[in-house]
Amino acid sequence: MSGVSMAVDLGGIRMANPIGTASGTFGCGRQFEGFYDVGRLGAITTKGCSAEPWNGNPAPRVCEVTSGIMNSVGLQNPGVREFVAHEGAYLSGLAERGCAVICQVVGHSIEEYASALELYEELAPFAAGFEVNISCPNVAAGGLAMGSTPERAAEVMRALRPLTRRPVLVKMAPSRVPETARALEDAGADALSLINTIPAMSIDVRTRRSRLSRPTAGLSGPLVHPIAVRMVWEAHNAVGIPINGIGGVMSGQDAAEFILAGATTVSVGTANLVQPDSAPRILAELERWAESQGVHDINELIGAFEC
Amino acid sequence: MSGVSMAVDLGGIRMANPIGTASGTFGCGRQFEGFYDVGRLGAITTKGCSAEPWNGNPAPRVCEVTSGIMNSVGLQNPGVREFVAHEGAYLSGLAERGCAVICQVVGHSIEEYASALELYEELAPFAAGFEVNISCPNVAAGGLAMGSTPERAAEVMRALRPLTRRPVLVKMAPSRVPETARALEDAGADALSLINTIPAMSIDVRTRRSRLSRPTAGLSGPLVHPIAVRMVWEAHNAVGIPINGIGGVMSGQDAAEFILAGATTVSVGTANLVQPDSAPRILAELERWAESQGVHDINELIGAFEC
Amino acid sequence: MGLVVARQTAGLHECEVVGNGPDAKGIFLLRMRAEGLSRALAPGQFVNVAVPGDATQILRVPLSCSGILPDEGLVEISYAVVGDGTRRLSEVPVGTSLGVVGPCGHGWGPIEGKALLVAGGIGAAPIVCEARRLGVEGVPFDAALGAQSAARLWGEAALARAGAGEVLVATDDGSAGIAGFATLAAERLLAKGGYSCVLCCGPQPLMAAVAGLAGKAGVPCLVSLERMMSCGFGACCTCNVSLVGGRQASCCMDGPVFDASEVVW
Amino acid sequence: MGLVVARQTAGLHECEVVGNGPDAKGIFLLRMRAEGLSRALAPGQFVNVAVPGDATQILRVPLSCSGILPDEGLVEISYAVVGDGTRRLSEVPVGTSLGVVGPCGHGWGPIEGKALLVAGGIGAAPIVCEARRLGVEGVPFDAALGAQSAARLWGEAALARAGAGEVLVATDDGSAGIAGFATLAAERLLAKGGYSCVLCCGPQPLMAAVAGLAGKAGVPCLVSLERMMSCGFGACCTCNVSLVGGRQASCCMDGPVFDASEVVW
Ligand SMILES: Cc1cc2nc3c(=O)[nH]c(=O)nc-3n(C[C@H](O)[C@H](O)[C@H](O)COP(=O)(O)OP(=O)(O)OC[C@H]3O[C@@H](n4cnc5c(N)ncnc54)[C@H](O)[C@@H]3O)c2cc1C
Ligand SMILES: Cc1cc2nc3c(=O)[nH]c(=O)nc-3n(C[C@H](O)[C@H](O)[C@H](O)COP(=O)(O)OP(=O)(O)OC[C@H]3O[C@@H](n4cnc5c(N)ncnc54)[C@H](O)[C@@H]3O)c2cc1C
Ligand SMILES: Cc1cc2nc3c(=O)[nH]c(=O)nc-3n(C[C@H](O)[C@H](O)[C@H](O)COP(=O)(O)O)c2cc1C
Ligand SMILES: Cc1cc2nc3c(=O)[nH]c(=O)nc-3n(C[C@H](O)[C@H](O)[C@H](O)COP(=O)(O)O)c2cc1C
Ligand code: FES
Ligand code: FES
Repeated sequence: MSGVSMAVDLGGIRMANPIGTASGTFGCGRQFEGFYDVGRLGAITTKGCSAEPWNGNPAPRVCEVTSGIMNSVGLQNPGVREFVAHEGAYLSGLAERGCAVICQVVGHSIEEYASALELYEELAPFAAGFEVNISCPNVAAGGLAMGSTPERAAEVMRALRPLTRRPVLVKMAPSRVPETARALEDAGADALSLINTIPAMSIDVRTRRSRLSRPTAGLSGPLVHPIAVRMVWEAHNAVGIPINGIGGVMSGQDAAEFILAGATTVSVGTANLVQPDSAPRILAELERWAESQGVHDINELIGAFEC
Repeated sequence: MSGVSMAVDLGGIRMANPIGTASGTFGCGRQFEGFYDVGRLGAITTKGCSAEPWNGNPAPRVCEVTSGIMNSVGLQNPGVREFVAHEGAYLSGLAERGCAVICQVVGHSIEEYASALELYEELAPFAAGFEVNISCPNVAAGGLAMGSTPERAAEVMRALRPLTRRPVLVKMAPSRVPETARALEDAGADALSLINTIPAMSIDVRTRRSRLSRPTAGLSGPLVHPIAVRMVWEAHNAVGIPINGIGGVMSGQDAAEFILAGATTVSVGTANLVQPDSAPRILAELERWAESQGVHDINELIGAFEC
Repeated sequence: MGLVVARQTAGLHECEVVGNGPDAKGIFLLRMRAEGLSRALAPGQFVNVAVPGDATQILRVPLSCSGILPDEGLVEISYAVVGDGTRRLSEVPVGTSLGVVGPCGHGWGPIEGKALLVAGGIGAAPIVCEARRLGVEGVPFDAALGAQSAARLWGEAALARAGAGEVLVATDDGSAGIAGFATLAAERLLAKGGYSCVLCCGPQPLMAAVAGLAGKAGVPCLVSLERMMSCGFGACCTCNVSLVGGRQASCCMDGPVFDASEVVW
Repeated sequence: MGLVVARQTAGLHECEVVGNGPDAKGIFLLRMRAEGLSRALAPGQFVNVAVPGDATQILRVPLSCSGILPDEGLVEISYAVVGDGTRRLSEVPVGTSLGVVGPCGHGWGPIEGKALLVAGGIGAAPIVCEARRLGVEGVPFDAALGAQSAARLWGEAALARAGAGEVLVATDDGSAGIAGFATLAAERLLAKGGYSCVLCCGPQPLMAAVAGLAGKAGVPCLVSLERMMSCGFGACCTCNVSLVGGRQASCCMDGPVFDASEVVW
């Protein structure tokens, strides 16, 4: 038993510890029960779901680059209704086991986001809160991401704010962080998750074509970590709401960097795919680090980076 | 002897081949003569110089991260006058040997940029062109980078345009690429170099301090490559002026990706430091790739990415 | 015939390499001590292997089992060296402990009547594995086996030993068997008739062609598909297979074995 | 005394490891076959070594030479295992070919009169190298040598063999020699007088303290500084040393040996 209190509060979502999992890299959680007791995690974030099903992009959807991967899943999902029908029972049980369930919503327009959130609000009593992924292509703006400017990001948040009293997180794209963070705080976000994958490109120089089915795709894994830490620190300096740090967390030390930079919680993403038992190992390593820092409560370490 | 014509034109700078070296990673070139004949390269870009000497940041200035390095040199330089006094003779000789010499200018204000460029214009007949590094902290704007918005970037370029008739490149920061590229083209840039290092952060979780002398520093090396390729492609789609692709080039294949994505030339950076003979090897590999693609002229491959 | 095989939940296993060497030109046989896995795996299932040697490459390599030997606690994998991951795997010395995720996906499922097995190249791995089961269970089968050349041909002896009625070999260059693709061999055998199902694994064009032939012949066809994968156990949606009717399946969980008539080729 | 040593241009060398093993607690001795380098290196110069085993770590490890044996074509490096790079180096087997950049920087330069050598921990590596040259050239010297403990003490025998008049050892825990830092040993020797210069290498606080002592005693002092480095040959400005008067020097080209009175401590 560790002497450090690990419980944290992510904008109203109470978590037994700071370690969660990143949307899209953890199925609905069930897939990991063969590796460890998922109930030990602080939170899981479900894959992005829209009101209606999305097909996502054609194969191939993943390729390897130096110390990372690129994916172009394209937010394939069965829609909120079907997702809850299939996974609701498991997720309710998980919530009862003490792991906060955060449901992510996606949409191509403000209306689509709103429909998804309303469906969840109605169908998902197990959800401790919601995460709004603003990296979806905006159909009205010719495919530019919904969150590509601070203004547009805030617009989405403002429209969703009245639809639920549960905490709403916004999952930010890795660009224009301080301005966007401030705009989202003003628009009523309870917390910020960052970063989403970084747009990137990998070309097969023999065929002159993308190694994936689309020209660009999202970069994740250990290589994004130093960029993500900087962005979490920028967001922490820009806003007062809590931050969920995401990006390239492979070890407890990586998680500790996020916490020092100002994150209240940390989500593990790609690490789940390459080493399925990563999240509980990272939690144990984080706890040991907190102990070695001589604190009684992990909250004392949030933002404790010394410049 | 290769059958492929490798000569390219970077906005008026004629180069015998597309491979150059990135500012700050190649000294003034002289340091590499013990490894190979620097005259074989298409171009070198000298380290950023200001009108007056800059001290740069305190040590430590470099640390290692997964598949990359972070540096906070802080544009230490002896000033244009002293630099030319010491290295002018070598650089004149290098230019005569057929390698284009591109001199980079830095400044904390438009006035400082202008002074540096004017000094070079006067003192450096060997310069085939100039590169303006807009990633310097802007003293008037509280330390934000001079190129942090498209407007500010264009302002710098517009002020410098009348000061020289030689080609002027702008070295772009890795953010808001399409808008900034368009603004710079409109402001009269002859070509764009991208990307500069990506701001990042690495924390020693034992001491809770930055692993460098400043909280954030610039990320470079193989890990940035997929991000840089995407940005070069974005710039290529946004403007008509040529592009010099930079970021994580370790092999001829990496260079080929840039060329397919729309770069006319490619600069090798961090690879020079970790393996000093990288640039000529990369050139040879690029040439072999061009051959294998069955073209007669490398220019046929610029932007030949097929989506 | 059908795909309703009870799914084992994938787990993490540390498996000791007890053999790893060339078995045909460009094809290696890996043998691992894997007590638990060897009892859990079914033919057609695969494992996702962390290959050491290059920390910059973080994805695992998905590989079908070609041999399952629960009595000896061994699992066999036959793999072609095609890129960096499989090259590194080919250099792993005996005694190394490999981190393996599995069992992944579901297998071929129960087969009744007489089966036609069709394999191209290293696609023979899960086909040979299934042939051994059919042999043990006394299900009759023939096999069509293709390869680029005689040197690269893998699986012929194993299929015969497993009890194949007939093994018709085709090589692209004619250096063994008939000259042509495995499709040609499959076509000839199918023409004889009498098959209740076709099981096929190999390059995508081969599988698409065989699916077409089987469809025309009115014989149900199962194919074992390949996709670029990350997790291998249903967590990431990177391995999608488009099914007719617009549904997206995951290759790693809903496959890798699919009813060929449901796949959008 | 002075720093005007003609600079060799650094080159790339492939050096075969002919020995690599522990030499004291936490300290290893690496011996490399390096014909060209062994003829080019001077005491105080260093090499920048690419250590295999983890492709995610791209920087080389800068290491001074502790022994230069041009007749045998060998270069010796004594290194402390402090982090991942040096740990990986300690696992490199004999027969490995290492990519080495060197010679880097300039050495201690010509020494006249009687020298006092002061070393702490693995800082003894370039000091021992210099002691051997002084011995061969017949320049008299004493040495003050510090370490955490007797087990970690490295260089005492080599200094004596090289011809030191006196070697005064200090250990933090008193398990060998006098109890205390190397500074204490240096202070005692300096008090005897008669030195024309002090050469020092070790942790930065030791070097700063010894520089102070030498300054007070009016004896010129050379220090071999360490910095985080990338290239090692003057191309990147990541290894800066602040000099009095505001000038920035590069540790790898203008050093690693500096006149202590010019350094901002
Ligand atoms: C379910 C499944 C079972 C498989 N079973 C076997 C087997 O038993 N024996 C065998 O030799 N191979 C098998 N494969 C294919 C094997 O996974 C790939 O050959 C391997 O991943 C290539 O890795 P690499 O690093 O060597 O090559 P890379 O350099 O990554 O790629 C080389 C080539 O292989 C393709 N490739 C890479 N990864 C995959 C992948 N995950 N799926 C399909 N193609 C890929 C690439 O597109 C490229 O054309 C299987 C694949 C899947 C999905
Ligand atoms: C000119 C020069 C000569 C050197 N000669 C020797 C020698 O002969 N024997 C020897 O044992 N060591 C020597 N060092 C120090 C040696 O380079 C470092 O111990 C080594 O780089 C640590 O690498 P690592 O990956 O094992 O440790 P890391 O995990 O990278 O770091 C461990 C510790 O070493 C420090 N460190 C890392 N790199 C350097 C560096 N380049 N310079 C200084 N400190 C560093 C870190 O700050 C940290 O405190 C020398 C350094 C320089 C600059
Ligand atoms: C295969 C895959 C699918 C993803 N799907 C989603 C998603 O549905 N919604 C989302 O917000 N982020 C998604 N992400 C991004 C991750 O949640 C995370 O933000 C990103 O991968 C960075 O973290 P990492 O480096 O730890 O993976 C996905 C990432 C991967 C690798
Ligand atoms: C040590 C170091 C110093 C650098 N100094 C400069 C500089 O003076 N001016 C500049 O525009 N870029 C500078 N850069 C950035 C490089 O020119 C290049 O844009 C960047 O490193 C990305 O390329 P790479 O990944 O190939 O290194 C520096 C990079 C490094 C690593
Ligand atoms: S590979 Fe992750 S879902 Fe199939
Ligand atoms: S390490 Fe590059 S200049 Fe010294």
